[in-house]
Amino acid sequence: MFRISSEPIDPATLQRELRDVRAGACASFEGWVRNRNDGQPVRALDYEAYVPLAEKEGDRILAEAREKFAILDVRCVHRIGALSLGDLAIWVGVTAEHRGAAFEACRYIVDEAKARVPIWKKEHYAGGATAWINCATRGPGAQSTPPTG
Amino acid sequence: MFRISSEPIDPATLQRELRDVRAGACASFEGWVRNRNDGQPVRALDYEAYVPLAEKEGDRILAEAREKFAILDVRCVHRIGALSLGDLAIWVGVTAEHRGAAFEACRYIVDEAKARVPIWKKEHYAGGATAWINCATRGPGAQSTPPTG
Amino acid sequence: MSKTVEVQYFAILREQRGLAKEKVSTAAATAAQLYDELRARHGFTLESSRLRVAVNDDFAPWQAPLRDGDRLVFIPPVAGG
Amino acid sequence: MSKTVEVQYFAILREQRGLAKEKVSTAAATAAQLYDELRARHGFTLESSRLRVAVNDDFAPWQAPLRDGDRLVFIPPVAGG
Repeated sequence: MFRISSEPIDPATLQRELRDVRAGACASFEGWVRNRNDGQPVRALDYEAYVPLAEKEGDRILAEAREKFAILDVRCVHRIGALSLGDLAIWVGVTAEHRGAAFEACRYIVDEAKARVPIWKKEHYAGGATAWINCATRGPGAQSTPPTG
Repeated sequence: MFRISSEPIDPATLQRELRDVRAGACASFEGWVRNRNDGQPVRALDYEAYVPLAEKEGDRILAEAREKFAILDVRCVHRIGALSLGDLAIWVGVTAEHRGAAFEACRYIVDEAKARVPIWKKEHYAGGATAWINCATRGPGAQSTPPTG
Repeated sequence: MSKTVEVQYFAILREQRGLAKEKVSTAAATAAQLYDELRARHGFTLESSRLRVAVNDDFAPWQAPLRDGDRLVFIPPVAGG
Repeated sequence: MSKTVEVQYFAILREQRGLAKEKVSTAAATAAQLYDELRARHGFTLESSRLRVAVNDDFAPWQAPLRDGDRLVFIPPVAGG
Protein backbone atom coordinates (compact mmCIF):
# COMPACT_ATOMS: atom_id res chain seq x y z
CA MET A 1 0.00 0.00 0.00
CA PHE A 2 2.88 2.33 0.80
CA ARG A 3 5.52 2.09 -1.89
CA ILE A 4 8.83 3.70 -2.68
CA SER A 5 9.27 4.12 -6.42
CA SER A 6 12.29 5.04 -8.50
CA GLU A 7 9.98 5.42 -11.52
CA PRO A 8 7.63 8.39 -12.05
CA ILE A 9 4.39 8.06 -10.11
CA ASP A 10 1.21 7.52 -12.14
CA PRO A 11 -1.72 9.01 -10.20
CA ALA A 12 -4.35 7.92 -12.73
CA THR A 13 -3.50 4.25 -12.25
CA LEU A 14 -3.34 4.57 -8.48
CA GLN A 15 -6.67 6.29 -8.32
CA ARG A 16 -8.24 3.64 -10.54
CA GLU A 17 -7.16 1.05 -7.97
CA LEU A 18 -9.20 2.97 -5.39
CA ARG A 19 -12.48 2.85 -7.31
CA ASP A 20 -15.26 1.55 -5.12
CA VAL A 21 -19.02 2.07 -5.47
CA ARG A 22 -19.27 2.34 -1.70
CA ALA A 23 -17.04 5.44 -1.76
CA GLY A 24 -18.56 8.92 -1.93
CA ALA A 25 -15.26 10.73 -1.47
CA CYS A 26 -11.70 10.47 -2.69
CA ALA A 27 -9.20 12.94 -1.23
CA SER A 28 -5.76 13.04 -2.73
CA PHE A 29 -2.54 14.89 -2.22
CA GLU A 30 0.40 15.51 -4.52
CA GLY A 31 3.71 16.88 -3.30
CA TRP A 32 5.53 18.68 -6.13
CA VAL A 33 9.15 19.84 -6.39
CA ARG A 34 8.96 23.60 -6.11
CA ASN A 35 11.39 26.21 -7.29
CA ARG A 36 12.34 27.64 -3.93
CA ASN A 37 12.69 26.70 -0.30
CA ASP A 38 13.23 29.13 2.56
CA GLY A 39 13.73 31.86 -0.01
CA GLN A 40 16.50 30.05 -1.92
CA PRO A 41 16.05 29.22 -5.61
CA VAL A 42 16.05 25.43 -6.04
CA ARG A 43 16.94 23.85 -9.36
CA ALA A 44 16.55 20.12 -8.62
CA LEU A 45 16.19 17.56 -5.85
CA ASP A 46 17.49 14.14 -4.97
CA TYR A 47 15.37 11.88 -2.81
CA GLU A 48 16.89 8.86 -1.15
CA ALA A 49 15.15 6.23 0.99
CA TYR A 50 16.04 3.37 3.28
CA VAL A 51 13.56 1.31 1.32
CA PRO A 52 12.72 -1.70 3.54
CA LEU A 53 12.15 0.43 6.63
CA ALA A 54 10.47 3.23 4.67
CA GLU A 55 7.88 0.80 3.30
CA LYS A 56 7.42 -0.83 6.71
CA GLU A 57 6.95 2.50 8.49
CA GLY A 58 4.75 3.78 5.65
CA ASP A 59 2.48 0.75 5.98
CA ARG A 60 2.26 1.36 9.73
CA ILE A 61 1.08 4.92 9.02
CA LEU A 62 -1.59 3.64 6.61
CA ALA A 63 -2.73 1.09 9.20
CA GLU A 64 -3.01 3.86 11.79
CA ALA A 65 -5.07 5.93 9.34
CA ARG A 66 -7.44 3.00 8.83
CA GLU A 67 -7.84 2.69 12.57
CA LYS A 68 -8.36 6.39 13.29
CA PHE A 69 -10.64 7.33 10.38
CA ALA A 70 -13.63 5.65 8.69
CA ILE A 71 -11.92 5.11 5.35
CA LEU A 72 -12.34 2.43 2.72
CA ASP A 73 -8.93 2.27 1.05
CA VAL A 74 -5.68 4.13 0.68
CA ARG A 75 -2.54 4.27 -1.45
CA CYS A 76 0.70 6.16 -0.97
CA VAL A 77 3.74 6.24 -3.22
CA HIS A 78 6.91 8.24 -2.64
CA ARG A 79 9.33 8.82 -5.49
CA ILE A 80 13.11 8.57 -5.08
CA GLY A 81 16.02 9.55 -7.33
CA ALA A 82 16.77 12.76 -9.21
CA LEU A 83 13.71 14.98 -9.58
CA SER A 84 13.20 18.17 -11.54
CA LEU A 85 11.08 21.21 -10.78
CA GLY A 86 7.39 20.35 -10.97
CA ASP A 87 7.94 16.61 -10.59
CA LEU A 88 5.62 14.58 -8.42
CA ALA A 89 7.43 13.46 -5.22
CA ILE A 90 4.58 11.93 -3.20
CA TRP A 91 1.03 10.86 -3.97
CA VAL A 92 -1.56 9.96 -1.35
CA GLY A 93 -5.12 8.92 -2.16
CA VAL A 94 -7.85 7.97 0.30
CA THR A 95 -11.41 6.81 -0.29
CA ALA A 96 -14.22 6.93 2.25
CA GLU A 97 -17.99 6.97 2.33
CA HIS A 98 -17.87 10.57 3.51
CA ARG A 99 -15.49 13.43 2.83
CA GLY A 100 -14.51 14.26 6.41
CA ALA A 101 -12.71 10.97 6.96
CA ALA A 102 -11.11 11.08 3.51
CA PHE A 103 -9.65 14.56 4.06
CA GLU A 104 -8.49 13.87 7.61
CA ALA A 105 -6.85 10.57 6.78
CA CYS A 106 -5.12 12.05 3.73
CA ARG A 107 -3.72 14.89 5.80
CA TYR A 108 -2.67 12.52 8.58
CA ILE A 109 -0.77 10.29 6.17
CA VAL A 110 1.11 13.16 4.54
CA ASP A 111 2.04 14.67 7.90
CA GLU A 112 3.20 11.39 9.39
CA ALA A 113 5.06 10.31 6.27
CA LYS A 114 7.03 13.55 6.27
CA ALA A 115 7.85 13.19 9.96
CA ARG A 116 8.61 9.48 10.25
CA VAL A 117 9.46 7.70 7.03
CA PRO A 118 13.23 7.38 6.41
CA ILE A 119 13.42 9.42 3.22
CA TRP A 120 15.92 12.23 2.72
CA LYS A 121 15.92 15.20 0.41
CA LYS A 122 18.94 16.96 -1.01
CA GLU A 123 18.32 20.32 -2.61
CA HIS A 124 20.45 21.62 -5.45
CA TYR A 125 20.47 25.41 -5.55
CA ALA A 126 20.86 27.77 -8.46
CA GLY A 127 24.40 28.67 -7.39
CA GLY A 128 25.62 25.06 -7.35
CA ALA A 129 25.45 24.55 -3.57
CA THR A 130 23.49 21.64 -2.11
CA ALA A 131 21.96 20.80 1.26
CA TRP A 132 20.43 17.77 2.92
CA ILE A 133 17.21 19.21 4.31
CA ASN A 134 16.84 19.13 8.12
CA CYS A 135 20.45 17.90 8.49
CA ALA A 136 22.20 21.21 9.01
CA THR A 137 24.50 21.41 12.02
CA ARG A 138 26.11 24.37 13.73
CA GLY A 139 29.18 24.09 11.53
CA PRO A 140 28.93 24.89 7.83
CA GLY A 141 29.99 21.39 6.72
CA ALA A 142 26.58 19.83 6.49
CA GLN A 143 24.81 22.83 5.10
CA SER A 144 26.63 23.30 1.88
CA THR A 145 28.66 20.74 -0.01
CA PRO A 146 29.79 20.74 -3.63
CA PRO A 147 27.11 19.55 -6.04
CA THR A 148 27.29 15.85 -6.79
CA GLY A 149 25.82 15.89 -10.27
CA MET B 1 -12.71 28.73 -12.35
CA PHE B 2 -15.93 27.16 -11.02
CA ARG B 3 -17.75 25.41 -13.80
CA ILE B 4 -20.91 23.37 -14.21
CA SER B 5 -20.43 20.65 -16.80
CA SER B 6 -22.89 18.37 -18.52
CA GLU B 7 -19.96 16.37 -19.91
CA PRO B 8 -17.82 13.96 -17.83
CA ILE B 9 -15.16 15.75 -15.78
CA ASP B 10 -11.53 15.17 -16.81
CA PRO B 11 -9.34 15.52 -13.68
CA ALA B 12 -6.05 15.01 -15.57
CA THR B 13 -6.67 18.06 -17.77
CA LEU B 14 -7.80 20.18 -14.83
CA GLN B 15 -4.79 19.26 -12.78
CA ARG B 16 -2.47 20.06 -15.69
CA GLU B 17 -3.91 23.57 -15.70
CA LEU B 18 -2.79 23.92 -12.09
CA ARG B 19 0.88 23.10 -12.73
CA ASP B 20 3.11 25.75 -11.23
CA VAL B 21 6.76 25.46 -10.20
CA ARG B 22 6.03 27.66 -7.19
CA ALA B 23 3.61 25.03 -5.86
CA GLY B 24 4.78 22.38 -3.40
CA ALA B 25 1.32 20.96 -2.75
CA CYS B 26 -1.77 20.06 -4.72
CA ALA B 27 -4.77 18.86 -2.72
CA SER B 28 -7.70 17.50 -4.64
CA PHE B 29 -11.11 16.10 -3.92
CA GLU B 30 -13.41 13.91 -5.97
CA GLY B 31 -17.04 13.32 -5.06
CA TRP B 32 -18.24 9.99 -6.45
CA VAL B 33 -21.76 8.59 -6.83
CA ARG B 34 -22.01 5.89 -4.19
CA ASN B 35 -24.28 2.91 -4.04
CA ARG B 36 -26.18 3.83 -0.91
CA ASN B 37 -27.35 6.81 1.07
CA ASP B 38 -28.79 6.69 4.58
CA GLY B 39 -28.88 2.91 4.29
CA GLN B 40 -30.90 2.87 1.05
CA PRO B 41 -29.46 1.22 -2.07
CA VAL B 42 -29.01 3.85 -4.79
CA ARG B 43 -28.88 2.90 -8.46
CA ALA B 44 -28.33 6.28 -10.16
CA LEU B 45 -28.46 10.03 -9.67
CA ASP B 46 -29.62 13.10 -11.51
CA TYR B 47 -27.90 16.41 -10.82
CA GLU B 48 -29.53 19.62 -11.89
CA ALA B 49 -28.17 23.17 -11.52
CA TYR B 50 -29.34 26.72 -11.87
CA VAL B 51 -26.26 27.31 -13.99
CA PRO B 52 -25.73 31.10 -14.04
CA LEU B 53 -26.17 31.47 -10.29
CA ALA B 54 -24.30 28.24 -9.54
CA GLU B 55 -21.23 29.48 -11.41
CA LYS B 56 -21.50 32.93 -9.84
CA GLU B 57 -21.81 31.52 -6.31
CA GLY B 58 -19.09 28.96 -7.02
CA ASP B 59 -16.73 31.71 -8.11
CA ARG B 60 -17.51 33.62 -4.93
CA ILE B 61 -16.52 30.55 -2.90
CA LEU B 62 -13.23 30.26 -4.79
CA ALA B 63 -12.54 33.96 -4.21
CA GLU B 64 -13.19 33.48 -0.49
CA ALA B 65 -10.79 30.56 -0.44
CA ARG B 66 -8.10 32.68 -2.08
CA GLU B 67 -8.65 35.33 0.56
CA LYS B 68 -8.66 32.98 3.56
CA PHE B 69 -5.81 30.64 2.60
CA ALA B 70 -2.35 31.14 1.07
CA ILE B 71 -3.10 29.29 -2.16
CA LEU B 72 -1.78 29.73 -5.68
CA ASP B 73 -4.62 28.49 -7.86
CA VAL B 74 -7.83 26.50 -7.78
CA ARG B 75 -10.32 24.77 -10.06
CA CYS B 76 -13.73 23.32 -9.33
CA VAL B 77 -16.10 21.55 -11.71
CA HIS B 78 -19.49 20.08 -10.84
CA ARG B 79 -21.14 17.62 -13.18
CA ILE B 80 -24.86 17.72 -13.98
CA GLY B 81 -27.16 15.29 -15.75
CA ALA B 82 -27.73 11.56 -15.31
CA LEU B 83 -24.89 9.90 -13.38
CA SER B 84 -24.21 6.24 -12.69
CA LEU B 85 -22.62 4.58 -9.67
CA GLY B 86 -18.94 5.47 -9.41
CA ASP B 87 -19.23 8.54 -11.63
CA LEU B 88 -17.37 11.69 -10.72
CA ALA B 89 -19.81 14.38 -9.56
CA ILE B 90 -17.45 17.10 -8.32
CA TRP B 91 -13.73 17.77 -8.64
CA VAL B 92 -11.82 20.36 -6.64
CA GLY B 93 -8.08 20.98 -6.99
CA VAL B 94 -6.01 23.52 -5.09
CA THR B 95 -2.32 24.38 -5.34
CA ALA B 96 -0.27 26.14 -2.69
CA GLU B 97 3.34 26.51 -1.66
CA HIS B 98 2.58 24.48 1.47
CA ARG B 99 0.22 21.62 2.15
CA GLY B 100 -1.73 23.16 5.04
CA ALA B 101 -3.28 25.87 2.92
CA ALA B 102 -3.96 23.45 0.05
CA PHE B 103 -5.83 20.99 2.29
CA GLU B 104 -7.78 23.65 4.15
CA ALA B 105 -8.85 25.52 1.04
CA CYS B 106 -9.88 22.29 -0.70
CA ARG B 107 -12.02 21.28 2.26
CA TYR B 108 -13.51 24.77 2.55
CA ILE B 109 -14.52 24.78 -1.12
CA VAL B 110 -16.18 21.36 -0.98
CA ASP B 111 -18.07 22.23 2.21
CA GLU B 112 -19.26 25.61 0.94
CA ALA B 113 -20.17 24.28 -2.52
CA LYS B 114 -22.36 21.62 -0.96
CA ALA B 115 -24.04 24.16 1.31
CA ARG B 116 -24.52 27.13 -1.01
CA VAL B 117 -24.34 26.36 -4.73
CA PRO B 118 -27.77 25.87 -6.35
CA ILE B 119 -27.35 22.26 -7.44
CA TRP B 120 -29.86 19.55 -6.67
CA LYS B 121 -29.55 15.82 -6.49
CA LYS B 122 -32.28 13.29 -7.20
CA GLU B 123 -31.58 9.76 -6.08
CA HIS B 124 -33.04 6.75 -7.88
CA TYR B 125 -33.39 3.78 -5.56
CA ALA B 126 -33.23 0.10 -6.30
CA GLY B 127 -36.99 -0.28 -5.85
CA GLY B 128 -37.83 2.44 -8.41
CA ALA B 129 -38.59 5.22 -5.94
CA THR B 130 -36.79 8.57 -6.18
CA ALA B 131 -36.09 11.48 -3.86
CA TRP B 132 -34.77 15.00 -4.16
CA ILE B 133 -32.15 15.07 -1.42
CA ASN B 134 -32.76 17.55 1.43
CA CYS B 135 -36.19 18.39 0.00
CA ALA B 136 -38.32 16.02 2.02
CA THR B 137 -41.30 17.54 3.79
CA ARG B 138 -43.54 16.20 6.50
CA GLY B 139 -45.93 14.77 3.95
CA PRO B 140 -44.87 11.81 1.82
CA GLY B 141 -45.20 13.67 -1.50
CA ALA B 142 -41.69 15.01 -1.75
CA GLN B 143 -39.95 12.01 -0.36
CA SER B 144 -40.93 9.44 -2.86
CA THR B 145 -42.21 10.04 -6.36
CA PRO B 146 -42.42 7.68 -9.32
CA PRO B 147 -39.12 7.34 -11.18
CA THR B 148 -38.81 9.69 -14.12
CA GLY B 149 -36.55 7.64 -16.30
CA MET C 1 -50.39 47.17 -9.65
CA SER C 2 -50.29 43.94 -11.63
CA LYS C 3 -46.94 43.02 -13.13
CA THR C 4 -45.58 40.18 -15.19
CA VAL C 5 -42.55 38.25 -14.03
CA GLU C 6 -40.81 35.15 -15.31
CA VAL C 7 -40.46 32.22 -12.92
CA GLN C 8 -38.01 29.42 -13.58
CA TYR C 9 -38.38 26.13 -11.70
CA PHE C 10 -35.71 23.60 -10.78
CA ALA C 11 -35.63 20.16 -9.22
CA ILE C 12 -38.56 19.31 -6.99
CA LEU C 13 -40.37 22.57 -7.85
CA ARG C 14 -40.03 21.88 -11.57
CA GLU C 15 -41.53 18.45 -11.09
CA GLN C 16 -44.34 19.66 -8.86
CA ARG C 17 -45.17 22.49 -11.26
CA GLY C 18 -44.81 20.26 -14.30
CA LEU C 19 -42.85 22.83 -16.28
CA ALA C 20 -39.49 24.61 -16.18
CA LYS C 21 -40.50 28.18 -16.82
CA GLU C 22 -43.58 30.37 -17.01
CA LYS C 23 -44.67 33.97 -17.16
CA VAL C 24 -46.84 34.95 -14.22
CA SER C 25 -49.09 37.99 -13.88
CA THR C 26 -49.33 38.84 -10.24
CA ALA C 27 -50.30 41.54 -7.80
CA ALA C 28 -47.68 40.26 -5.32
CA ALA C 29 -45.46 43.06 -4.01
CA THR C 30 -42.56 40.83 -2.95
CA ALA C 31 -40.96 37.51 -3.84
CA ALA C 32 -42.32 36.12 -0.58
CA GLN C 33 -45.89 36.99 -1.54
CA LEU C 34 -45.39 35.54 -5.00
CA TYR C 35 -44.15 32.22 -3.63
CA ASP C 36 -47.10 31.96 -1.25
CA GLU C 37 -49.44 32.63 -4.15
CA LEU C 38 -47.78 30.02 -6.39
CA ARG C 39 -47.56 27.49 -3.59
CA ALA C 40 -51.29 27.79 -2.94
CA ARG C 41 -52.01 27.47 -6.68
CA HIS C 42 -49.70 24.52 -7.43
CA GLY C 43 -49.41 22.67 -4.14
CA PHE C 44 -45.67 23.01 -3.68
CA THR C 45 -44.70 20.96 -0.65
CA LEU C 46 -41.78 23.13 0.53
CA GLU C 47 -42.41 26.04 2.85
CA SER C 48 -40.75 29.31 1.91
CA SER C 49 -38.64 29.13 5.09
CA ARG C 50 -36.75 26.25 3.45
CA LEU C 51 -36.14 28.10 0.20
CA ARG C 52 -34.01 30.98 -0.97
CA VAL C 53 -34.95 33.24 -3.82
CA ALA C 54 -32.95 34.63 -6.73
CA VAL C 55 -34.01 37.67 -8.74
CA ASN C 56 -32.32 38.28 -12.10
CA ASP C 57 -29.70 35.59 -11.46
CA ASP C 58 -28.56 36.61 -8.02
CA PHE C 59 -29.71 35.86 -4.50
CA ALA C 60 -32.19 38.43 -3.23
CA PRO C 61 -34.05 39.14 0.01
CA TRP C 62 -37.56 37.70 0.19
CA GLN C 63 -38.91 41.18 0.93
CA ALA C 64 -37.32 42.92 -2.07
CA PRO C 65 -40.08 44.61 -4.12
CA LEU C 66 -41.00 42.79 -7.35
CA ARG C 67 -40.59 44.72 -10.58
CA ASP C 68 -42.24 44.10 -13.90
CA GLY C 69 -40.02 41.87 -16.02
CA ASP C 70 -38.05 40.37 -13.09
CA ARG C 71 -36.85 36.80 -13.50
CA LEU C 72 -37.31 34.75 -10.35
CA VAL C 73 -36.03 31.41 -9.19
CA PHE C 74 -37.14 29.80 -5.96
CA ILE C 75 -34.25 27.72 -4.72
CA PRO C 76 -35.03 24.45 -2.89
CA PRO C 77 -32.49 23.12 -0.37
CA VAL C 78 -29.34 22.39 -2.35
CA ALA C 79 -27.48 19.10 -2.47
CA GLY C 80 -24.39 19.38 -4.62
CA GLY C 81 -21.25 17.34 -4.20
CA MET D 1 33.86 -9.07 23.16
CA SER D 2 34.56 -7.86 19.64
CA LYS D 3 31.79 -8.40 17.10
CA THR D 4 31.30 -7.65 13.45
CA VAL D 5 28.26 -5.70 12.31
CA GLU D 6 27.19 -4.27 8.98
CA VAL D 7 26.53 -0.54 8.80
CA GLN D 8 24.59 1.00 5.94
CA TYR D 9 24.78 4.75 5.33
CA PHE D 10 22.21 7.04 3.74
CA ALA D 11 22.04 10.66 2.68
CA ILE D 12 24.39 12.99 4.54
CA LEU D 13 26.05 10.11 6.42
CA ARG D 14 26.73 8.26 3.17
CA GLU D 15 28.37 11.35 1.73
CA GLN D 16 30.41 12.07 4.85
CA ARG D 17 31.53 8.45 5.07
CA GLY D 18 32.16 8.23 1.33
CA LEU D 19 30.53 4.82 1.01
CA ALA D 20 27.11 3.21 1.34
CA LYS D 21 27.90 0.14 3.39
CA GLU D 22 30.72 -1.39 5.42
CA LYS D 23 31.47 -4.18 7.85
CA VAL D 24 32.73 -2.88 11.17
CA SER D 25 34.53 -4.80 13.88
CA THR D 26 33.76 -3.15 17.17
CA ALA D 27 33.83 -3.60 20.92
CA ALA D 28 30.81 -1.29 21.29
CA ALA D 29 28.09 -2.82 23.44
CA THR D 30 25.24 -0.70 22.07
CA ALA D 31 24.22 1.14 18.91
CA ALA D 32 24.85 4.40 20.77
CA GLN D 33 28.44 3.44 21.53
CA LEU D 34 28.98 2.34 17.95
CA TYR D 35 27.72 5.65 16.56
CA ASP D 36 30.01 7.63 18.88
CA GLU D 37 32.94 5.49 17.78
CA LEU D 38 32.15 5.95 14.06
CA ARG D 39 31.45 9.64 14.48
CA ALA D 40 34.86 10.17 16.07
CA ARG D 41 36.53 8.13 13.33
CA HIS D 42 34.75 9.71 10.31
CA GLY D 43 33.83 13.19 11.49
CA PHE D 44 30.05 12.87 11.10
CA THR D 45 28.53 16.27 11.79
CA LEU D 46 25.23 15.09 13.26
CA GLU D 47 24.99 14.36 16.98
CA SER D 48 23.32 11.10 17.93
CA SER D 49 20.52 13.04 19.63
CA ARG D 50 19.37 14.07 16.14
CA LEU D 51 19.42 10.52 14.75
CA ARG D 52 17.42 7.38 15.16
CA VAL D 53 18.82 3.93 14.72
CA ALA D 54 17.49 0.83 12.96
CA VAL D 55 18.74 -2.68 13.67
CA ASN D 56 17.90 -5.41 11.16
CA ASP D 57 15.48 -3.18 9.27
CA ASP D 58 13.41 -1.92 12.16
CA PHE D 59 13.70 1.00 14.55
CA ALA D 60 15.54 0.03 17.74
CA PRO D 61 16.45 1.68 21.03
CA TRP D 62 19.90 3.23 21.14
CA GLN D 63 20.69 1.13 24.21
CA ALA D 64 19.76 -2.25 22.71
CA PRO D 65 22.78 -4.57 22.97
CA LEU D 66 24.64 -5.14 19.70
CA ARG D 67 24.89 -8.69 18.42
CA ASP D 68 27.36 -10.16 16.02
CA GLY D 69 25.98 -9.97 12.48
CA ASP D 70 23.48 -7.15 13.19
CA ARG D 71 22.76 -4.77 10.34
CA LEU D 72 22.61 -1.15 11.49
CA VAL D 73 21.39 2.04 9.90
CA PHE D 74 21.80 5.43 11.54
CA ILE D 75 18.88 7.56 10.41
CA PRO D 76 19.46 11.29 9.88
CA PRO D 77 16.52 13.69 10.25
CA VAL D 78 14.04 12.72 7.54
CA ALA D 79 12.58 15.02 4.89
CA GLY D 80 10.13 13.15 2.71
CA GLY D 81 7.17 14.68 0.93
